[in-house]
Amino acid sequence: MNPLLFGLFAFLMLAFGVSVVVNRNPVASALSLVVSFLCLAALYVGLDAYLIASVQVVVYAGAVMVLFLFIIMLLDLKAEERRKFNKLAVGGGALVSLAFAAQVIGVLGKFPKGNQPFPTLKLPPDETLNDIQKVGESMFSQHTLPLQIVGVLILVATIGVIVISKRELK
Amino acid sequence: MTITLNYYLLVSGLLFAIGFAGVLLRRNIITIFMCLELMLNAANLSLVAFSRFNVGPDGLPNFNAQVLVFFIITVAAAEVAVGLAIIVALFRARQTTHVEDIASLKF
Amino acid sequence: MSAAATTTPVQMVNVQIDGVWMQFPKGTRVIEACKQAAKLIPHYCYHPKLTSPGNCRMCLIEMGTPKMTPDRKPVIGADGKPEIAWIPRPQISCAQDVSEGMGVRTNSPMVQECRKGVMEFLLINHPLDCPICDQAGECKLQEFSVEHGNANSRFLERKVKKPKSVELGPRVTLDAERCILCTRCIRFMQEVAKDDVLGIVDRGSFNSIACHPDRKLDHNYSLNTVDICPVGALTSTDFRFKMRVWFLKETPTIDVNCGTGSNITIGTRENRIYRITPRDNDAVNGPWLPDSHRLNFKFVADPKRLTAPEVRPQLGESKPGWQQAINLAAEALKKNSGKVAILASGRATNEELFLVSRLASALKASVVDILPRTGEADGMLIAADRNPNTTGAKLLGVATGKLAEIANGIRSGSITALLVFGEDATNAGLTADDLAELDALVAMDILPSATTDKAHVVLPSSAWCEKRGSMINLKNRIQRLNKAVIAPGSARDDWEILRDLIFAISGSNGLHSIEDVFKAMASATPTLAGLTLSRIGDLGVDLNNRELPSAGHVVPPTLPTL
Amino acid sequence: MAYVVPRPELTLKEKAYLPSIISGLKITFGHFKKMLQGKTKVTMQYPEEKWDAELPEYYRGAPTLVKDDHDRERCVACQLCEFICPPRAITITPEEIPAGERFEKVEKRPAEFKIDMIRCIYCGMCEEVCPEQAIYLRKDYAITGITRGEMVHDKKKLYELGGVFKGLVHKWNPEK
Amino acid sequence: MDFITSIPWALIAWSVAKAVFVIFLVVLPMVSYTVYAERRVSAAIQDRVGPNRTGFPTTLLGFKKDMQIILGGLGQPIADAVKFILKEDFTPGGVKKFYFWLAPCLAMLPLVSLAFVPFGSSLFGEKMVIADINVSVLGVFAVTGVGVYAIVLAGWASNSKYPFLGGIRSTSQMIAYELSMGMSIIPVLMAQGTMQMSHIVQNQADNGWTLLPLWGHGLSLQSWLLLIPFGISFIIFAISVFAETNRLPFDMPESESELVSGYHTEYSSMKFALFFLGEYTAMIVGSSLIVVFFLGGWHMPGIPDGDGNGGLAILRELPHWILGLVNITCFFGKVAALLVCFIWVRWTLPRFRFDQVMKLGWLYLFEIALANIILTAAIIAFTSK
Repeated sequence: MNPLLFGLFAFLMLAFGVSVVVNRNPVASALSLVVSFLCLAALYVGLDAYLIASVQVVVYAGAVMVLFLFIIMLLDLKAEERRKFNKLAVGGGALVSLAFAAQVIGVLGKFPKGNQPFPTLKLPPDETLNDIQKVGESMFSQHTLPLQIVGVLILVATIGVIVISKRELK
Repeated sequence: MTITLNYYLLVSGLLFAIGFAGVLLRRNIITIFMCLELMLNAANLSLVAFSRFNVGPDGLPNFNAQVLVFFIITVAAAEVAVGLAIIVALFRARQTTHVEDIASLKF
Repeated sequence: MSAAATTTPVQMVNVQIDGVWMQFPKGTRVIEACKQAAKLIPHYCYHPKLTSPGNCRMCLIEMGTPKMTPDRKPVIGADGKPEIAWIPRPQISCAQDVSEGMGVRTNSPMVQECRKGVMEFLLINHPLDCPICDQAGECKLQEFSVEHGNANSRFLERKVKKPKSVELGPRVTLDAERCILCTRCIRFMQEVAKDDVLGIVDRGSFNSIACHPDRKLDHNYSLNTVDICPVGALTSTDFRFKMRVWFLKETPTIDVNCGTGSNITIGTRENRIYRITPRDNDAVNGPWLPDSHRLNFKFVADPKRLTAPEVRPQLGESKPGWQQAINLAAEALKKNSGKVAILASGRATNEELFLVSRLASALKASVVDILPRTGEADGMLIAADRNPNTTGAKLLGVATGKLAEIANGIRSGSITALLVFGEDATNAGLTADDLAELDALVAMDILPSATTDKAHVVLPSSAWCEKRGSMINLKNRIQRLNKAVIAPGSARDDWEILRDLIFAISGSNGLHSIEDVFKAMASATPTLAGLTLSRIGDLGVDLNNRELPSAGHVVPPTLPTL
Repeated sequence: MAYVVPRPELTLKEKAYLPSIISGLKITFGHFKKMLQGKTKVTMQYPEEKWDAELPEYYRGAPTLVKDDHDRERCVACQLCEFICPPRAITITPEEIPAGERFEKVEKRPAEFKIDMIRCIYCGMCEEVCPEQAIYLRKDYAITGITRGEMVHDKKKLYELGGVFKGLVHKWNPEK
Repeated sequence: MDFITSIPWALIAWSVAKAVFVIFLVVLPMVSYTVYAERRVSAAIQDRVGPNRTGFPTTLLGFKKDMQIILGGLGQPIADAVKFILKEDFTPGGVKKFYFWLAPCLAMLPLVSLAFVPFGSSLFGEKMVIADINVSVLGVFAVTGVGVYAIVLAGWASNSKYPFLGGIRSTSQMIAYELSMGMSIIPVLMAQGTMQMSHIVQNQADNGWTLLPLWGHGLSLQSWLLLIPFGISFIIFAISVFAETNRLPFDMPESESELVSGYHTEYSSMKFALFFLGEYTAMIVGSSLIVVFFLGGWHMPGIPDGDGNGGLAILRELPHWILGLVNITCFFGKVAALLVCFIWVRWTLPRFRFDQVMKLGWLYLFEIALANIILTAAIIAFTSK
């Protein structure tokens, strides 16, 4: 991936990620998250994962975040903006996160494989990478059982949501 | 200057740290939930990066990692649906989405 | 109520009105009795404050006396009440007193027939110029014609032409065609104004109201004839053709031209005053009002009115906002604390004077007084004291009689700052040079004067009809002023200006509305204890023999001192 | 009294909804086709074609003031129209006719008479209420202007639009 | 600085040029003339005339009459645009300003999804699609899915009851119908075996349209059996497109009579125009998708593509750029025909009630689409060797 584009999208993604955390207004948080996810999708494209990028946008930006926004608006959270941050929690949380980031950097410094440049792909001439087909093949042959389990999980989740959101639990 | 795997892992780690920080210091359930999503996506980014940098003998990326990402996204979507339903139910009962206001186990 | 009601114990008589037996004091006129029984009888010539000539015939009723047995005993009917022998012809109710066992029918077929006939006669020569008549809308002829008259005229002959637009006097115009010859105006001039200039001339169909030759209707109460004229025959030259009465918004308030405090109604439309009419209050002015007071409202709409605060250049700020002007004034006054004199006005309301006294104590003012204003009393409604609120000023300790000390103080240098409130200081023995000597001169007024010309800070305030408040008249009656129009430009209510001045000088005082000021004043002044602005009511409260608040009455808590 | 409208029993065809959609589409297409073929023609091409000649007697256009056969303003500024006007479009400033003028006997006339045509709703109540038969709704309907000020008709404009209206108002006849 | 030089500037420039060409010379005029067509067609359906006299404003230069251009009224969209730009653009007090401005910008987002749509075969050897990627179908859905933010934000940022209700309704409606839309297209993708739109169109050109399998491999039992699920897919997809574009009978978010035109109540001037244009852009995108998936894209039986393949032998002799242009014309001709159908339906049907809309989406279309996938799978499994 081009370093310029990588830098741009990585920076935007992290910046909007920070904005998710620091924004008091939940709607602003949610929209920042959407932008962050879109940048993430761009990074996926840079990694030649077109399918994952599309699914990221369709599922996260198109469905999950709309759902978030929908709920935030429905609940009408006005009190949140007036709340004061707990200074101790802020300090502690920031400290733990910084420690974690430092650790990541430290570990990565000792990870020799991490310094390899982009490996080139060997593709037949006149053909682009058909990742959909490959992912599909992998999913439906090697990972059939997990796929089934995920299917059942979604069914359970659907039923669960319907039960939870019924007004009176009987 | 070339982009190596470490760059991706670093960005992924930072994104995770940001999400983690959000979970620790925000008190609004919905924001916490969003930060969780952020963390999941950080993991996804590492996975996709690993996939791309692990080119197999056939000259193609290792798609197993991408399948895993696919599963993660699916599970995350299901989790969001259930989680938001719970939040709505909670809000109906308590009129708040603030974790500090929800201290009792049973209501 | 009849006038004799209060003195001797009155004898009550039983009267049957439209089948209902009621009791009235002896001497009550039948028309008044019916009015008290909520049976309004149409009338033109009758006026409760004038004699009854009985010439309009509109108040005809059917009347009866007790039926008598041959031995002069009343016949008692089946219901235990005396039976009534009805007189076969109608009687006028205005010239008839009630008597024992009398019966009255105010709405019988005969009465209705009579009224219809009378209306038809009255309208024979009446022109159909309601569209231009100023009385239209409050015209008794219109009203009763609708209620009792015919829809169509049967009169085919030519109407009698009489003089129109006759100048009876400087303020009254006559339209003889519209006159129904009720003679209310003649009787008013004879009996109330005691200036017998009006009369009826010519005969028959041609008789009409006229002035005595060589005389004019120029009495100072002449406009009251316009008020009592039931039709549009007499009209006010000042108000003539200016505005239709149904557009006027009526605000009940009081007159401020003299200490009497006559009750008036101000007619306004779109923030402009069109006329002032008396408002009935037997304890003050009855239904009358002198012309000089009635027409003294033109200055309110004067184009020279002060509309924005001004500051003399040496204090900076050529076009200050209110806050700046007040701050500058407060600063200038504070600098001269202890050497301040306040010239207040007897035209100010109690609330304003109360705030003036507070301001005086905040500034440690050495002299506070009002400017006395005297004229000639006319023996009727105009008092010699032309300040409407001298009593209030005395009550609140603002009128001290130390006016002369101001001029002396300035000349001797013991007074270096002067606050002039609604007056021209040059009328108080001060010269323009004296004013120029002052360190600080703050003037509040509505029109420019010699004082505002010299003042360092000019604060435009509101005229009497632009504000609310209370005043106490010479008979010790507290009455309310109401707001009829809005002050021009950015001029503000006087009490607000004073409140802000006090605020700028000595900090918050918790006064947010005129009601708050009245409350604070009432709790600081025993005479006013228990009163509020709304309890004063439209007719005022007599402070002489007022029922003091009962034991359970909660006195409003005293506000923190300023 | 409450009356419950019974819901009609739907046949399967109606429940399926699509056949009804198709029949609806057929109807609209029929209109579309006829219009294209020029078979329907109800629209009037306004500035070229006008309806002026066929305006009914009772048409209510712009309100105007009229003069009588002696060139006298009929309006006496009674302000009844100002009072009745529902959108308060009328503003009248009355004045006394000075002595010595031809119609001095009438005594009163409007010094200014303004109708704000932006406000006017052409209800005709002013015409109905006028005791002097001075205000009439005429057949002008294209009242246009570029500024708001232009849309306020003053006395001059109102008389220009209204013109002379013959017929006697009895009151001002000196013989009667 | 190798990473700057490594950027394929030429490719970017060329893509931008294509995008600009498509957006400004094709789509935007198409959008504005769709609005015009809507007005004329609706007028004709209601026995009226519609805008028929906007011409060159010669009256401004002092002439008696405006000059009519060919068919009177064709200048209407231009006049509308001028009017929208010149109108006062006010922002009501109390709105959340940033989002209030952001929303109309997002409303034009559907335009982006046109980048994935192949609108012609090839012209001068250049493929007539801006971004020919292997997941272009998913890409289109991704972009249209993000389009809902415009309405949600507009409704929320207006800080007013009715726009908010409109926004909420729209969100739920769009989520509901996006599902059935995506599900309904799966049978077509299953049969075509690709997610790349240009391939889907090429397949149809070679083997018969999805709904018209009359040549190539299309003349097989499988294709004919598959017509059943494809027909169902087509109907569901078309209905979902109506719902996604908020067109009648599904214009819940607007509902003039109940919600005072819903989410854009507080908008005026150009900001309002963007919503308006966004709706028509979405319509064009929807029609393009129907054309690509079901009606053979740019292909017309008998006409060769831009490289001179297929079609009638005589026509292959023509210069290839003419063929390329004809292909583009065919595509937009089909889209235009569908747009007229959109308009036609709008002026025929009354609006659904909101509960009916949701019921139709969740209870019928979604389930039928799911069953349809299984049916397709069964047909493919049992008929292929």
